[in-house]
Amino acid sequence: MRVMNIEGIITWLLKIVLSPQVFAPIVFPGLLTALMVLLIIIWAERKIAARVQMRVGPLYVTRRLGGVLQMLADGARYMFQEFIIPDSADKTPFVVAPVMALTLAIVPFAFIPSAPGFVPIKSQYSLPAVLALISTIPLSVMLMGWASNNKFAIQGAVREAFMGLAYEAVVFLSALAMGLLYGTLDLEEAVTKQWLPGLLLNPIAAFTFFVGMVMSAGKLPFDIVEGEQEIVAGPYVEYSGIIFGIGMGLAYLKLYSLTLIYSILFLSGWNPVITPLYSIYPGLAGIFLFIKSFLLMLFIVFLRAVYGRYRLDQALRAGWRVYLPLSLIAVLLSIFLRVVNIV
Amino acid sequence: MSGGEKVKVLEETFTRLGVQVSVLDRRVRVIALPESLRKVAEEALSLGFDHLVSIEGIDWPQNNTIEVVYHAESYNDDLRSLLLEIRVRVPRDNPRLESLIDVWPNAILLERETWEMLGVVFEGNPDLRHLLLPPWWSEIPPLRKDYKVQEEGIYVDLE
Amino acid sequence: MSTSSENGVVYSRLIAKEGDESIYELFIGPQHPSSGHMRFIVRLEGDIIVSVDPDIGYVHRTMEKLAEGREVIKAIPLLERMTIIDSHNVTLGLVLALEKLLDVEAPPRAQYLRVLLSEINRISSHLYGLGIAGIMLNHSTMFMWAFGDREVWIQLAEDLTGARLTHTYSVPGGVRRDMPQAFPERAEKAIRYMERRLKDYMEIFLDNPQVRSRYEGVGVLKKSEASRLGIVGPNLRASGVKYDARLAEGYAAYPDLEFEIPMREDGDCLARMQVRVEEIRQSMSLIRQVIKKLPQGPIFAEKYTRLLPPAIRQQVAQTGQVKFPGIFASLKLPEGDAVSRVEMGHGEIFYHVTGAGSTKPYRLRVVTPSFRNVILFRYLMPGHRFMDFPAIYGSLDYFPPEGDR
Amino acid sequence: MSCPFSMLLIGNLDHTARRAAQWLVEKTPIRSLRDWAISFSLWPVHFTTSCCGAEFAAASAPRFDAERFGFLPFNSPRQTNLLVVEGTLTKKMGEAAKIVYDQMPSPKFVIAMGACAIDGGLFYNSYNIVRPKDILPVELYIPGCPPRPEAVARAVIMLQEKVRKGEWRREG
Repeated sequence: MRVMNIEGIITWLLKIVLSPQVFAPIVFPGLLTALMVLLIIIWAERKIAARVQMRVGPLYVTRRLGGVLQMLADGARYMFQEFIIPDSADKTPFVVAPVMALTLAIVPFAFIPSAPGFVPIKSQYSLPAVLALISTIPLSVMLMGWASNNKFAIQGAVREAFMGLAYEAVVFLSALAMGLLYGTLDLEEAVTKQWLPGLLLNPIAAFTFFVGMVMSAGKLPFDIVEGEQEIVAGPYVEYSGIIFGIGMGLAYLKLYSLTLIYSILFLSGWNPVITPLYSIYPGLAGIFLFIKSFLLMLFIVFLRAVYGRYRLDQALRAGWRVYLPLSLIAVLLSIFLRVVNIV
Repeated sequence: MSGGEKVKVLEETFTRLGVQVSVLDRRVRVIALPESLRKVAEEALSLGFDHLVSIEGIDWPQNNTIEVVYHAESYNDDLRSLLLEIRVRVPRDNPRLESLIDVWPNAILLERETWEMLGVVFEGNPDLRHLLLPPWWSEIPPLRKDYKVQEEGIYVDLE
Repeated sequence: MSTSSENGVVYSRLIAKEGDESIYELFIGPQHPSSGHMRFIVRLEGDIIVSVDPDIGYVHRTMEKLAEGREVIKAIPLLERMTIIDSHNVTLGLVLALEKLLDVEAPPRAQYLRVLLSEINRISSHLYGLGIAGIMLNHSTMFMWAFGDREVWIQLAEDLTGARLTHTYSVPGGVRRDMPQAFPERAEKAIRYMERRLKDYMEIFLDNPQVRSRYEGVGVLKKSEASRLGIVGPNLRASGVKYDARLAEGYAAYPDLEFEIPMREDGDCLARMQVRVEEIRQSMSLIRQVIKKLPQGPIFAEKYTRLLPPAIRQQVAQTGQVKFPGIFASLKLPEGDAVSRVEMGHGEIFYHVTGAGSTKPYRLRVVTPSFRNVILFRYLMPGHRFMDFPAIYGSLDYFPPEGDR
Repeated sequence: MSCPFSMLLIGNLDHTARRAAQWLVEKTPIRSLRDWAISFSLWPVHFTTSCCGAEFAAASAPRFDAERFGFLPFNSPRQTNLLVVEGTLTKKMGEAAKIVYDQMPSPKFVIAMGACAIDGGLFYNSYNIVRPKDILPVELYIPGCPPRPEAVARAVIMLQEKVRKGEWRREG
C-alpha cells in the first residue's frame, strides 16, 4: 500500500463523506436535516396555530427571531430532566422501545434518493423496503405502551394497533399503485418516469396516500393514539426526560420520511434539477425534493389549527370503508393507465 | 288553570292526606310526618312535581330535632312558578327517614349529601357513602350546630 | 346489582361484579386533561362504557357551613366564589332571598343594571363552556377563540363594576355602581364584534364536519328523562323542555323585557352547543334593550340611603358609587325563611335562607346547577364509546367548584 | 436488577456514569444552558385545583398569551416541571396534589396561585382546607382572589429569572 500522505487521507475522507452512501442518509435528506426540520416544524406548528388563534405563540426565547429556538429549549430541558423508570414498568423494553422506534423512523433515509444517481442503497425494491420499515414503527410504539404497564398506556398501545390496521393497507396500496403505474419499484426510476407529476397521473392514489400519511403520523384530525383528552398521553404516559423527547419527535420524523416519499412518488421528486449545482456536487441538487416535502409538512401541521379529533371507530370505519376501496380503485386506475401506456 | 286555582287544588289534595298545608308567596308548604312522607311524595309526583330541587337538613339543637326540607319543582307551564316544600322533623339522636329514590330518581345524590352533612340515614338508598367530604372523614357530620368551626375573632358580635 | 324503576329510568347500573375480567376500570382522576377538578370511575367493556361513577368533592370549600358563621353581607363575596365565571348570577339569587327576608325593594334602575350584568356574565359563562367543549375535542382553536372573545365581555364587566370576575355587584337593596358614561357605545361595539364572531364559531366548530360527526347523536338526553332527573340550563332546553327560571320567577327587570327561550328537540351534544350559541344572541339583544330602556333614578334602596348622613348621600348621588350605611355591618335577619331561583349560565340556582333573628343566617342552603347536572354523568354515559366521554363532558358545561360548593 | 443482561448493561457503570454526569452538568457552560432551557420551557401540569383555574386558563388565552414564555400547559405529570396550585386546596385535592408532585421528574417547581393557596384566603376557617405550603415546597406565591392573568404572567417571568440565576431548590 503506498504511503498515505496528509492530502491523500483528507481527500479519502472527503470522498467518503461526500459519497452518496454517507452524505444522503446522514446530512442532506437524512439525519441532520431531519433534526433541523424537527425543530423548525414544531416551532412552525405552534406559531401557525397561534396565528390562527389570535395570539403570538413562543416568542421570548429568541426575541428578534420570533422564538425559533423554542424547540431547542424544550429539547434541552428534556435532556436534563430526571428520567424516571417506574417500578411497575418492565425495565429493559421500557428503555429500548423508544430507541428502537427512533431508529426505525431514521432507517428509511438509507433508501430515499435525493438526486438522480445519488442514492445510498441502489435497489429495485427501495419503495417496498421504505414502506416496510415505516410500518414497523407501530410495533415499537405498542411495545412502549405495553412496557410502561399503565392503564392509559395499554389503552394507547391498543389504539396504535387499531390505527395501524386502518392506515397500513391504504398507504401500501396507494404506493404500490404508483409503482404499478411507473412499472418500477425503485424510487429513483419512479422520478425519471414522471413526465407529469404523479399527482395528476393518478389523483386518487395521491389523495389516499395523503390521508394514510396523516393517519400514520398521528396528526390531527387523526390524533387518536396520544388522545390527550381520553388517555393522557397514550403510550408516552410514563415517559419523562429525553426518552419522551424521542417519543414526541418520532411522529414528526415519521411524517418527514413519509412526506419525502410522497413528494418523490407524486410531486415528481427533485425534477427541476439545478444543473450547475448538480455538476458541482450532486448531493445538494435535490433541494427541490426537500422544499416540496417541507411545504407539505407545513400544510399537514396546519391541520392542527382547524380540526378536532375523530373517534377511534370513525377513523377505522373511514380507513376501511372509504380509503381502502379508494386505494383499490387507484390500483385499477394505474393498471388502466399502464395498459394505455401513458407513462 | 291559572296559578291561583292550581294552588287551591294542591291545597285540597294535601289536606285530604291529613297533613298541615300553608301557602306562602308561590310556595306550598306541607308539614308532614315521617310516616306520611311517602304518601305526600307520591301525591306530589302525580300532581306534576316530577323532580326534586333540594333535600336540606336544618339542625334545631334547642328542641332536639333535625328538620329535613324537600323542595320539589315542575317544568310544565302551569306549575312552573310554584315550589312544593315538604318539611319533616326527625329526632336528632337517631335521624332515620325513608328513601324517596323510586319516587324522585334525582334524590340519590341529594340524600347522600344530607346523610353526609347531617347524619340523616335514608333507608333504602343503595349506596349511602361520602359524596363531598373526603372518604376518611371520621368526625361528626359537619353541618350540625355542635360541630364548631374556628370563629372570626376579628371583632365581637354586635348583638 | 342492577335496579331500575318502572318508568324506564335506570338509576343505578353497577353491573360489574368483583373479579369480572371483562370490565376495565379507568380512573379519570382529579389530574386528567378531560376531567377538570373531579374524578370519574369509568368502567369499560371493550370500548363501551358500562358505568360512570362521578366522585366529586375535590373542591368542596364548605360554603354553607362558613356562611352560617359570618354576617349576612359577608356571605355574598363568599358564595360568589362558587362560580367565578358567572359570579353575578350566583350572588343575585342570594340577594333576592335576602331582600325577601329583609323586605326591601331595589329601585327600577338597579333592577335593569342587575339584568345588564347578569346577561354579560351569562355570555362569558357560555363562552367559557364553548371553550372547554372545544378543548375536549382537542380543537384548540375553538378554545382560544372562545377564551379570547370572553375577554371582551370581561372587559365590559370590568368597566361596569371594576372587577374582572368577582364583581359583588348586587347587595340587598340595589347595586353598588352606576353605569359609566361611555358604557353604551362600548357595549354596542362589543355586541357587533360578537355577532360577527359567532358566525366564525359556527363555521370552524359547530358546522365543521369533523366536530359534527363527534357531536351528532351523542349523549342524547330524552325529554322525559331530562325533566325526571331535574336537569337544568341549556342541557334541559336542548332536550325540548321550555323552562327558564327567568320566566318562572320573573325576578329583576325580566318581566318587562322581551326575550325568547332557545330550544332544540333532539337533546344531543350538538343541540346543547347550539342552544348555548343561541342564548348568547338572546343575551346580546337583552343588553341592547336594557341600555335603551334604562330608567333614571337612584340605584340604592331609599330605606338604606335614608340612614346615610346627608353629605355622603349627596356624594353617592353624584358619583354613582354607593356607600353602605353602618347598619349593613350587622343586618339582623328576622325569623322565617325565603326561597329564590335564578337562571345562571349553567342553569337554575336555588337558595333557601333561614333567618333566626341574629346577624348570622341560621341555615343557608344553595343547590347549584352543576350539582343538579352531576346525575347526568351516571345516566348519559353508559352505552357510549369511551372516546365519547370527553365530548359529552364538554357539552354538559359542568363546572366542578360550583358542583361541590 | 433481576436479569443478568441488564446488570451488564447498567451495573456499576450506572454509578460512575451518574457521578460523571453530575460533575459535568454542574460546570458553568452546561449549567447555564440547562438553566436557560428550563427557564424557557416551564410546562405546567394540567391540574386545576379550584376557581382560580378560570384566570389560569385566561392567562394562556389569546389576550394574555403565556405561551410567549414557553409556558405550555401539558397533560401528564411525567413530562412537566411546574405544578401550579390554582386556588383552594381541599383535603381530597391535597392528596392528589401530593401524588402529582411526586410523579413529576426532578427539577420541578410549585407556584401557589391565589389568596386561598397562600393561607386559606376566604375559606381560612373551613374544615376541609389544606395549606399548600404544608404539603408542597412552594417556590412562588401569587396574591389576588383571583389574581389577574398579568399576575400569572409576572409570576412566570419571576420564576424564569429565578431559574436562570440558579437559585431554585437543588434537589435530585
